[in-house]
Amino acid sequence: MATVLETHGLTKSFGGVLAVDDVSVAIAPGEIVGIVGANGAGKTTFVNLVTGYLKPDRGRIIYLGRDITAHPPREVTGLGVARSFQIPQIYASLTVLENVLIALAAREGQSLRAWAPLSTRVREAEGLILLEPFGLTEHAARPVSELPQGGLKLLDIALASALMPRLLLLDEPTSGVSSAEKFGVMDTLVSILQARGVTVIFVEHDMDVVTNYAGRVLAFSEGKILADGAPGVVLADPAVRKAVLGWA
Amino acid sequence: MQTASFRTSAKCLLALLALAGVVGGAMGLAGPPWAEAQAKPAELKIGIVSFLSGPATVFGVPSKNAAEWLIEKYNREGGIGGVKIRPVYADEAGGAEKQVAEFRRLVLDEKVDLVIGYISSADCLAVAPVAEELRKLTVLFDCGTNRIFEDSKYKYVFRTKAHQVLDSVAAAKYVLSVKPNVKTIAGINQDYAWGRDSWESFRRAMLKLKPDVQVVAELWPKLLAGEYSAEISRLLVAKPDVIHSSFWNGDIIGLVKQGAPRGLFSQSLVVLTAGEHMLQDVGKDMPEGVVIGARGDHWFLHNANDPLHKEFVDGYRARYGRYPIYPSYHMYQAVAGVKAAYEKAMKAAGGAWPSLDQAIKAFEGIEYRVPPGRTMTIRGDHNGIEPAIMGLTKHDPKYPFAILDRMMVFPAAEVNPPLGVKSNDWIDSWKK
Amino acid sequence: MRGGKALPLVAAAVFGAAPLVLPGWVTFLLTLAVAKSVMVLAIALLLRGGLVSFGHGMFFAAGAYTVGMAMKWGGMREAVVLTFLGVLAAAAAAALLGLLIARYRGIFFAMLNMAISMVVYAVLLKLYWVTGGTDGIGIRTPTILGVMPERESLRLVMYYFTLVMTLPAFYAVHRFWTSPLGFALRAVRDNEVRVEYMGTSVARVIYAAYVLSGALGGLAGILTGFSVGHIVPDLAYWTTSGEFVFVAVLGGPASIPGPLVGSIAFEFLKSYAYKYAAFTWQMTLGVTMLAIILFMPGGLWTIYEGLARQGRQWRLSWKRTG
Amino acid sequence: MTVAVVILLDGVLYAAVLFLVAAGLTLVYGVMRILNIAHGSLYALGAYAGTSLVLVYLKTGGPAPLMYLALLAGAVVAGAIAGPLVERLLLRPIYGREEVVQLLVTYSLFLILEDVMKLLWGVDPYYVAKPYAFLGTVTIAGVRYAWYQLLLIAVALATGVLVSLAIRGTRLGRMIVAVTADREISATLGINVGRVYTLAFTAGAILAGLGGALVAPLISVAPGISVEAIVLAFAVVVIGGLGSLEGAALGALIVGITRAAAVQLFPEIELATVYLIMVAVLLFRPRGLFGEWETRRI
Repeated sequence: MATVLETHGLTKSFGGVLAVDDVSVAIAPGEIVGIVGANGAGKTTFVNLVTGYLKPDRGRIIYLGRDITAHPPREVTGLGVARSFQIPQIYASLTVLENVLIALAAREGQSLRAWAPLSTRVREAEGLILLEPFGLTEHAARPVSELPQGGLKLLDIALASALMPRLLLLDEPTSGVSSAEKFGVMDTLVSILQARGVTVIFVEHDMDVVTNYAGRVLAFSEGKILADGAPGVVLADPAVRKAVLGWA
Repeated sequence: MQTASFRTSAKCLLALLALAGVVGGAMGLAGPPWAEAQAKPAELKIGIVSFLSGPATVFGVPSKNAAEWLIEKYNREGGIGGVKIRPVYADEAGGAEKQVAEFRRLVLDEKVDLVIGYISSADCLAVAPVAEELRKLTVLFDCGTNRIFEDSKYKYVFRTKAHQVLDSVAAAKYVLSVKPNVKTIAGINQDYAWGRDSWESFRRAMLKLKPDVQVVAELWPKLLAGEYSAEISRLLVAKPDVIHSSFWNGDIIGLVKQGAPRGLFSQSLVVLTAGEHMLQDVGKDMPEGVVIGARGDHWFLHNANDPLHKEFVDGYRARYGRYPIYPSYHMYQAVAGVKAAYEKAMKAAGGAWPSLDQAIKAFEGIEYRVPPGRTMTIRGDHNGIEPAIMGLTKHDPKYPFAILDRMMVFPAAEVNPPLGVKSNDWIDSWKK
Repeated sequence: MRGGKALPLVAAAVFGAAPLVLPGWVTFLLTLAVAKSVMVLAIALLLRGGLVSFGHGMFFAAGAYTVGMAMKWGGMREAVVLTFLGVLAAAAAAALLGLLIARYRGIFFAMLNMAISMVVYAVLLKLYWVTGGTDGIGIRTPTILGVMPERESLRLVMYYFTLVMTLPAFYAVHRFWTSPLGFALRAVRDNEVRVEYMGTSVARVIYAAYVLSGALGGLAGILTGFSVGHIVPDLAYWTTSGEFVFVAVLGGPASIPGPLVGSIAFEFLKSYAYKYAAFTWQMTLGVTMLAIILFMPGGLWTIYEGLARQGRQWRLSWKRTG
Repeated sequence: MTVAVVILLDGVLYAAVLFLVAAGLTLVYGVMRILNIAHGSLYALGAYAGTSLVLVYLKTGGPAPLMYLALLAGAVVAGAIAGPLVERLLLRPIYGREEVVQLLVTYSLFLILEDVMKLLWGVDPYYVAKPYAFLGTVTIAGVRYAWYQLLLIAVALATGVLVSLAIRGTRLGRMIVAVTADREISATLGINVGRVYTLAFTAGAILAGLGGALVAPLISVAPGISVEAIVLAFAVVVIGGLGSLEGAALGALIVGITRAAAVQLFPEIELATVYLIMVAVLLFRPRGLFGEWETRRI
């Protein structure tokens, strides 16, 4: 079976501490994979390695059959991999809509155009549609700095999804989002992504979110994959519960 | 969103222009700049530009002092044909562009009748075309570049001093008279036009006068470098018979301070073509036996009993606590030249106040008296020629600084190229 | 909102009429200010991308010296051709240096520009038989589209020439700011990581902006050279660049007219400061800049915008009550 | 042979001067991540203060050797006054702001200090040659050198060693290292970050002042020396790697020796040597010889 993403023996250490230790995993198209693990288990490092922000000490990363090990983020993104961040990475001095328009122009490969306007009617319409599922449409014209923390988080995800990736990595997508909004947003997001056939990997602390939306769960502990399987199975594993939640 | 800001921008421009309009209006609507008054004016307003800030203040202030002193003296004596002189002082600092703007301000806003000024060659070269454009009599008093009148012709621009070639040629001749058996020479000059031109003329003159002379080192530290340890080592290694330097300001003092203890001045005969201006600053630290040039015959002890010279030196000293240095003399030559030209023109016009054209005509080829009691000649090319003085430093208990010994005066004709001949061509044409 | 389209026209009319009512030396200062505003625009362009260049004077010098040399050694006199040539040369210089400099941000970007501009300065001094060294090069009066301006109308003609050459620069920058690249540059300032994670190369964005900014700097140098009539290596000295940075901050880098406002204000202030405050002029600049950075990050332009906003509110409340 | 010795000696001499100017700049950057454009002005301030104090002292007619103390005291006092003042008033409000803003603030400071010095000392150059000439000369490889020059080498060496010892060996030094590594964590560990910054900046200012004061007897102190000093110091520091003291020392040596060689062998290129080396180094090592890239945490 063809995979979207494979890692082989992926290893990364910081000052002698192994953050990711010999991780090998294969992810099939359309899968929605949740990654769980305690703080410092290596989840974010894994995402950083896959998207090229960090260079692995050892191991390989294969995306759609192509070796992307140590390719910089820009190239990895260009191949159809997008991500969101634990701390939202957005353009704080611009408006919500402008943030999305920039993402759209980037996806179209028009970022370096210097004469045509960024804001065209077509792009604006598309941008507003994109913001819809995140409940950000009404804030479109507001400067990002006026958004609440949860809004920033959602915008961060919106920016990633605006790139129309084939593989989307979400780093704690619901942290900071109010529990009232959480499930609503995830429902719409996941259904859209599924409809587009996007493969999703998300790091998450909220076990209810993982149970509800992940088709498969990777449990990280001390840089290694402790368990890999259906959410019901993995999250019921006492070893996982101990390592991830701190209690069995 | 963005277009809106571009639109509002226009409003601002409007507001701004309105402001500019008000400011401009308040400054007074100027008439055409070339309008001329023929009736005898209430006063002759002269813009005087020299460095009042920055490193070249060492020249700027002594020249301003000279202008102040001399204009007051003239005004006490009745001005120029009864018209008092009113000076407007301006700072030369800020670069060529600033000087062009400042020149326009002086002419169009302050409405000066003429401008005397400019120590920096770049400023002279920049201002001269503007003087032509605005048809304003402009007297360059101190800048040394030979490019100005050799490369262009000007109607309204004069220079009441000789150009740089004089120092270099006089230095070469003097060196050969005190050290006839010179074999090797070296140069340490600031890496810019003045340094380059000075060295080029000196080297040419030396090679022409004594073809077997060898150049053993040509050093180009940058202007205002201040620190010359490596250059001094190089000169100590090369051991040339003669070292030429056209350094000025802090640089020349740095060279003396660092070179003297290391024996540079006792090892070689050092020629400082602009050295006269710093003798009072360096005081007793100045080594003896160094060749000093004065960029002309400007030395307060030369012809000291001439009444004109004595009056200047004593008056200047009493007022400013120092002896005049060569930029002071240059300023004297400029102010005195203007007075002489206007008086000559008035005489020619039967006592009527001259038009600008008449004044310019009078200026061409004029001869007048200046310290140290000699005749100053402005030739047809609008450039002055001067004699040159060279001497060796020597300490004298009467003065707290070194004075010149074994002084030689080179007549103007010996150290200035003939009218219409370019400096380097002139040197190359020497027979020997 | 209210007759927005008419306003640029009115502004053009006012700028067009200005020299007819202003005294000659004021027109000259205005010419200089307009010419240099393009340089300030170039600095402001980078500032909006979070980059500050303490060496942009080198492009100013590149443009000016290209014109100077083409005149001195190539015997060219046509202003339009010379301008084109100069801008091209400055852009080429920026394109070359950009390869090295676009890798850097912040301090390195600022100081590398400074250091390289000092090399340019040194070279201009050094090659004195070509460049005239510190004596500089005289820029003779050019012909404009083949016509040699008369001495009496020269200043007027140079003013209008400068104005006409400046317009496309401002328009181009306006287009730039609304374009994807312009936004990408602001995005770089906000968050480089996200820019790269959008598949856009930060280095290329900066490179493009740098080349544009270099070309603008060149244009400013050319126009200044024409109006001053003499160019010297000091144009490339880092303190010249610093002055432009000051003006950009003063006018406010975030608006299109800011540089023009700043430049005009600065040029007029400067011409008086030398006379009345020779020893405290730099200090005044420093204190002003500190005040702007700490209390008014938008520059002078914010004052206008604030007033405009207040004006609208007054009008609104007046309408409501009346 | 003579030429080789002279190049080496002149190179080290010049390197000593460069190092004294650059050390403070790199120290302040290393701790505070602020590049102080006004560093050259602090250098000039030290030069003025040192020179004035020596001139005053020489007028009193006290024993000549003590003039060196006056020279140093002038620099230290100038740095110790200007340092905390600048840090508290100007830099404190801008910690954590963009680098560009910090640069602009130190540039403003540069502009202000230029005029402050003009107001205090005027525009006439100051000279004091005595400290240079007083120690006499020594002949090395047939070339006479002033002992003062050799003294400069010793002082530069001592400064480098003392500063790095102070950073490694004292409690304050360790606090500085901690703050350099991570400001937030240091704060939570109970280190008074504000005080460390004040001290580090003051140390930088004193170093700059010392550089100025020690060079002053060789040159004439006049407006304009600060403008040159900052570009030179920056070039040296960039070659070595911003923030690294060893880097500054190595950068100074490379520049010094190359320049001395240029003066002896190809005087035409002397003016551009520093910058050429800098550009060459950066082409191959974009962060300088001892510099490191920083990765932002995301």
